[in-house]
Amino acid sequence: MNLTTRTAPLLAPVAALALTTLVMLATGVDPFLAYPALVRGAVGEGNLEYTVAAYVPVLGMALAFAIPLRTGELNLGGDGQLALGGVAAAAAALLVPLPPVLAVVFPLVVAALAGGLLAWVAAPLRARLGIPVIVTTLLLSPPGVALASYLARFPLAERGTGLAQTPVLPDASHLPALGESGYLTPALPVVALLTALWLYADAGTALGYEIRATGANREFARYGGVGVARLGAVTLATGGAVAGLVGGLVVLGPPYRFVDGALVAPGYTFTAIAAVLLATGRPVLVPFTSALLTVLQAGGQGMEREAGVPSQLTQIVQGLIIVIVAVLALARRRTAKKRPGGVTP
Amino acid sequence: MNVVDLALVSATLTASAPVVFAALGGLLCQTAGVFNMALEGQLLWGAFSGVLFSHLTGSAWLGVVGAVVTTAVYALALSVPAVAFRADPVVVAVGVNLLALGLTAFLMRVLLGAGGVYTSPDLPGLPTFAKLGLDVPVLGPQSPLVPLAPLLVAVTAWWLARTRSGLRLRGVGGHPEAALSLGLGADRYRHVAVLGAGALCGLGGAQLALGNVTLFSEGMSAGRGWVAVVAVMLGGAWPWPVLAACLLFGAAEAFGFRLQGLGLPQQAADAAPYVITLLALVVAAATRGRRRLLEAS
Amino acid sequence: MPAVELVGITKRFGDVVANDGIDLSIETGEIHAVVGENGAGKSTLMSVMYGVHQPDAGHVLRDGVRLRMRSPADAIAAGLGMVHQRLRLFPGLTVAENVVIGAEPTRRGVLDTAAASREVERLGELYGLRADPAARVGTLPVGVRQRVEILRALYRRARVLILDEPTAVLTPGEAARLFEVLRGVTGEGVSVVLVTHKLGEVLAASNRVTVLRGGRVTGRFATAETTAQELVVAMIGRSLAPRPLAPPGERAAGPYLLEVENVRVRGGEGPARVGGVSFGVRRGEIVGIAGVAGSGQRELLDVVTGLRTPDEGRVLLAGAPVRRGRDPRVAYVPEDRPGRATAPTMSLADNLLMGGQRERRFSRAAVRERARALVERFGVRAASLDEPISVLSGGNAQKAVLARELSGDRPLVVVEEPTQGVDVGAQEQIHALLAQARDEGRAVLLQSSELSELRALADRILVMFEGAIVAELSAEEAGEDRLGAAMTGAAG
Amino acid sequence: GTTTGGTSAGAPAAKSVILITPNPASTNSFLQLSVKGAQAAAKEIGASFKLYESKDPAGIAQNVDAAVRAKPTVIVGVSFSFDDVFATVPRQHPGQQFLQIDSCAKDPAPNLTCVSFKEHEAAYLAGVEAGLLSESGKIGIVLPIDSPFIHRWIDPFFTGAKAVNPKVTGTPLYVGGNTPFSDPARAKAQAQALAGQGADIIAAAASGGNQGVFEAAAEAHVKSFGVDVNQCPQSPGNVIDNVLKHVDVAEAAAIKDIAAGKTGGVKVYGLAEGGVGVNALGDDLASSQCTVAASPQVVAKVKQARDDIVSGKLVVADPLAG
Ligand SMILES: Nc1ncnc2c1ncn2[C@@H]1O[C@H](COP(=O)(O)OP(=O)(O)OP(=O)(O)O)[C@@H](O)[C@H]1O
Ligand SMILES: Nc1ncnc2c1ncn2[C@@H]1O[C@H](COP(=O)(O)OP(=O)(O)OP(=O)(O)O)[C@@H](O)[C@H]1O
Ligand SMILES: [Mg+2]
Ligand SMILES: [Mg+2]
Repeated sequence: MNLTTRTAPLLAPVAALALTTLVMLATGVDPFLAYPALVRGAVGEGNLEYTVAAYVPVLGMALAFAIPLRTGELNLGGDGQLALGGVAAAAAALLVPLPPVLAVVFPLVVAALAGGLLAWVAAPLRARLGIPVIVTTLLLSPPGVALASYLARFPLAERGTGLAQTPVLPDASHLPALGESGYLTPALPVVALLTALWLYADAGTALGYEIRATGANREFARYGGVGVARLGAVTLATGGAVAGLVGGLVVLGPPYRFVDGALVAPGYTFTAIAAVLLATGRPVLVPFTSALLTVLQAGGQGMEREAGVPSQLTQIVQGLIIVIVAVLALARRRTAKKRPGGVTP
Repeated sequence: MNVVDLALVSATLTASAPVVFAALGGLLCQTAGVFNMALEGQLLWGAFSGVLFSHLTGSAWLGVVGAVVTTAVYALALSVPAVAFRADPVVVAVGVNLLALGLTAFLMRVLLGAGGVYTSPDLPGLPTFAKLGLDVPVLGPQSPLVPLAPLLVAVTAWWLARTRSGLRLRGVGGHPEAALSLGLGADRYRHVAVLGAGALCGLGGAQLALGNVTLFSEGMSAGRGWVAVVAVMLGGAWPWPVLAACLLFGAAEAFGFRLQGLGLPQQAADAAPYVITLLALVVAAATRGRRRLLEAS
Repeated sequence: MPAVELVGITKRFGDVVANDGIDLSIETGEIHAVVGENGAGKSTLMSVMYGVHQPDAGHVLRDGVRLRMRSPADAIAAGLGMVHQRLRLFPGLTVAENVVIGAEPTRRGVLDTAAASREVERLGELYGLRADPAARVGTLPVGVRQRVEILRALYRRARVLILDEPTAVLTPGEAARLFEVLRGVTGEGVSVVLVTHKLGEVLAASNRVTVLRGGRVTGRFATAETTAQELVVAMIGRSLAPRPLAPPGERAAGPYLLEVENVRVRGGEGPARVGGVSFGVRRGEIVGIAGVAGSGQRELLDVVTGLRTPDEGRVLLAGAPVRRGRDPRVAYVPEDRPGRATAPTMSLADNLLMGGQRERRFSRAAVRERARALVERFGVRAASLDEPISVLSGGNAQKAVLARELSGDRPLVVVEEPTQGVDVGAQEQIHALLAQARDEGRAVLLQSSELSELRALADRILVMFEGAIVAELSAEEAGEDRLGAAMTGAAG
Repeated sequence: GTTTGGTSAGAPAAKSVILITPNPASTNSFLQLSVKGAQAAAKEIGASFKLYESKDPAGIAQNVDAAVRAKPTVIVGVSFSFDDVFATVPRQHPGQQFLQIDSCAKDPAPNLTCVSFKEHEAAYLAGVEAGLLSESGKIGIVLPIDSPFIHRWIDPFFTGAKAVNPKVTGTPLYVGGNTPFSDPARAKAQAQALAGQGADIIAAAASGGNQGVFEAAAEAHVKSFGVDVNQCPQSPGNVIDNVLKHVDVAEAAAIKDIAAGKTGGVKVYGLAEGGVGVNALGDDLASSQCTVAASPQVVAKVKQARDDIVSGKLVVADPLAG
């Protein structure tokens, strides 16, 4: 059982790919055409840079989900936090002209605050009224997206263009390019650093221990003197802040403006959730599962471009991977305590 | 412009019907002790299979049957891992939702030869009451599945309270070990509940794709399944309150449309149903006390 | 012919042999006690008898006929009924629904609620098991809930009643009532199998005793012909040292370390749960708290530990108010082990850390080091520090909790039901640990429904009734009769 | 995605056309038309054709990069969404020809050709028809979202209607929600709301949601308008006319020009150029299944308005310019 648990994140993709191959064969798609195209689409010449660029929001949003998850709370409102962070960063950059460096840092701080605030709202509602975080965050997400959209459409809108978008941000607010095309920016090291910090805090600090204990048994943590309500608020706000920051990082990168819908459309939030769940409760795996899903997604576009295979196929692979992982990881959950609504008695 | 009139009632019913079916499914699962977060994907599958079978058989009603049957089968993707293997239902649901998104879009291209939207004048849709000769306000423009939704809520309420299997389902959900020690296998009831939820989502999807409109478009569940999840919680997994929650959301949505007509920005209308639902939830929680809500989750 | 006979039952869980060729026969109308250490295999054996587990070897005979046991349904059909320690009731359903579920009376396919209620009342009348059929089980006290479980078994015409540690969570009064009921049903020809850690009950109520140790039978006795010592030797392989737990004469003196002043707690569920309670505890003394369930002890202790803020009054520790949340000067062993005292899914090491995580620089190595030291010092038997604490036996888990709380030098020790569900060997060790804490000069507040435990350990016993302290008895004054009377509200 | 015209890998001399859409083309009749035009042009000039569909701005940039690497004869980008990318990439690759349809990047590079449309002129004509045909004096239009570009359909539509019937009031409703460009159910609900308020003409400009608008119109016994292509056959008897944008024609012409070496510049297609229009003006009106065919006097008025616009007597304001 333990062996299965350990290898679940490895075994599941293999099993899912096998099932997907069956789907391909059944629908007349040539796997020998599709898979190489998938790989080239993700890591082939010129594509790798975009895959790495897409990795930033996926990994960032994975943190946004994973941080509160350690206290047992499901943050499903990533889209709203992301969009609000993005538009807040754009607003800050446009309205408050600042010298270089500061012009990047300030919008990012504002973005984190905006995302954090939206997520934080769920905490007192959970602590005072017992409204599950999963519901609050889910319900707050569309209004967050709508508000961002409204701001981009009216007060911050660029004149004379067809899209609901802000003007291009001042040059000082552009994230510098690390590569040729400008899609590789310091956003990657920033998110990597945050991930490293989180992994360290989770495993190697008292705070991380208290967070884990709260997730494992809230009453136990409360009994042990941990301020569970405060911790819930802190982790939720932190998760939201990371989501907001990701929004800010994307907006400060090319095309250097907030475009309505652009942050939400790629579905980073649910890809990231899938990546975190795929890691079956082991934080160190999150960067890898995020990478796997990013590669699948980016590769899907390449596969469609090159081999004409609908990119939805990669969604099928992802869905299957997650279901299979859930089954393979059941050994861990055998002994797990009852979670809200879970079937474990 | 009138803000409240009979058309608003009608619009509320139309908007709510698919959500009510899905929420009723979620309620069954919750009662049986399975947290069903896969309603969104199942609703999507129901919409797709409804259109597919309507297209294949040339009959909208056979489309509904196809949707009910295949969505129940699709629900196996949740029930087998989550019930038989004791996998985390939340994790499985995320996978099931993604899978539905990919499968429907993929199969739509492969089987219906269309991407994005599949629509055709030859695609049979469900008749409205008006077409069936009952041209009354409110009900006239609805398909027969629309009144079926609250009817099923009533049946479910009665069934849970007054029948042997209903009682056992409540018991199984409340304390599976206890059920086991009485020789009532909890798993059987849970499988049935999850598959039943699948069938209901099939109905909801069919209503969405063949009743509300007559077409399938990619991702057309568009968050309605998530609204159903919220409605189950808001209604404390009790049939009538869950129905009320669905109607509240539907009314808020229809009302938001009206507000747009009065000059409010579209984004306000988008946010309205969620904000109103959240406010209702806050009020309900404040009056009902936090304990019950947490239990229901 | 025995009513039930277990023949050569062997049951393994992985490497653990929980039952190893056990024979057990239960006569019609007898109360048969099964005793043994934690992990001896008692619950496993009962589960096999009731069809929850399928044995790896051996079989079950009922009235001489071999049973096919695939699930409890087969056992129920064969006239067996089981009352689990952690009650298996549906909290959201009514008493009547709980009793009839699985064998519901119906009229034309619809549940016959009236018939169910009538049946519950009739059975209650017959066996003295009163319970309101319409009450929701989740709102009932544990003693009544247990009655519902027994009613459920009797409703199904059980002729053999299996009870796994039924008195562990009952007050003495409730336990006494239970034994009356059991004597009543055996009078009707029902057989009772009774698993318990309380030898007093065994000697008082049973006809015969079977002792298990390490999955095997190590003794069979007719109760009338055996003694507690004999049973203990069969259970743990040695006798317990007679121990002077409360050396008389050395009365603690000096100021109160803990001062509780006029504390009032209004409960969410009822009227005032604690109504204006004042008392104090000195260093070097153990003060016991007794009272039937729901008398307000739970709420009072929550206030003392700082987990709950009183509606009125205050609690001082060494002259300073206890801190809200959890005061680091208080060591606290709660009653609810899986719910509050431990995080069952976390490792033993992580469980041993709680409360001390901010004392030193945090590191994985330090956490393990600390855990290893505690496990050694307090004699916790565990295969690994990294396995979830839930795999530990009840006694060992309890010792781990005590180890965590008693390490360090917190001046106040608050303990609830320290030996519940714990075997006699572990009970002895736990009592010794508490006495040691007192001897180190700490103040100990001990809540227990085990009157013998209170009398053996406490210097003074406070008796609570309906949220008030109705009596304070010294160790000498606290006889079972006086305590019992005070606990039911009769002036003590 | 679809591939036609064989493989693209071949001698660098082989001609090829790569079309990049900002969204999956399948959900959008306009994008589908642009695919059709590019395919036709590629066939005519003997080039291979490839379609790259994007899902978000990063995807657009990625697709443009991939296209640049493939070195086709021309890279076609459709819509405003390419403004940012086409402002920079063509300058970095001066040897590569680019074509932007329906918009133009700021200060276009010499190797960027643009084709844009005055769809507001066609929308005005549709408005004229609506104004003449509405009995209740209430008309509505259902759109995906409230973005500036979308107003190119709304404002001239209502202006046209008011021009012929000053008492007309117009109401726009937006689909919004999670998938505004492809939510027929919400689009239908919006159309029903408009019908419920007495609108007897409800134009559909809701992209993938149009079919929902037509259904609502049919059920409420009111009339509708389609966009981009002739959508009258989708709901026979219920659609008056369509705001046509002959993207395929304009695009094919531009591709052929580029292939022939005529590159650069902005080509604007209005009524005068025949790049936009309504079915009422077409030769195939009788077979179009559009109900405006039954109202010759309306067709006559529309023709008059067209002539006024073409001659410059009447100027339809471009909402984006203002
Ligand atoms: N489901 C199980 N899986 C694995 N091991 C088990 C299981 N149930 C019991 N065991 C093991 O079998 C042995 C016997 O356990 P059992 O519960 O029968 O003891 P017990 O005598 O009832 O103990 P206690 O007095 O604590 O109730 C123990 O070592 C226990 O850890
Ligand atoms: N999966 C498991 N693996 C190892 N040990 C287990 C497992 N499940 C239970 N145990 C151990 O078996 C013992 C008995 O557990 P079980 O759940 O059977 O309780 P029980 O004895 O029936 O109930 P109670 O203790 O309330 O009488 C405990 O010591 C527990 O730690
Ligand atoms: Mg036991
Ligand atoms: Mg036990």
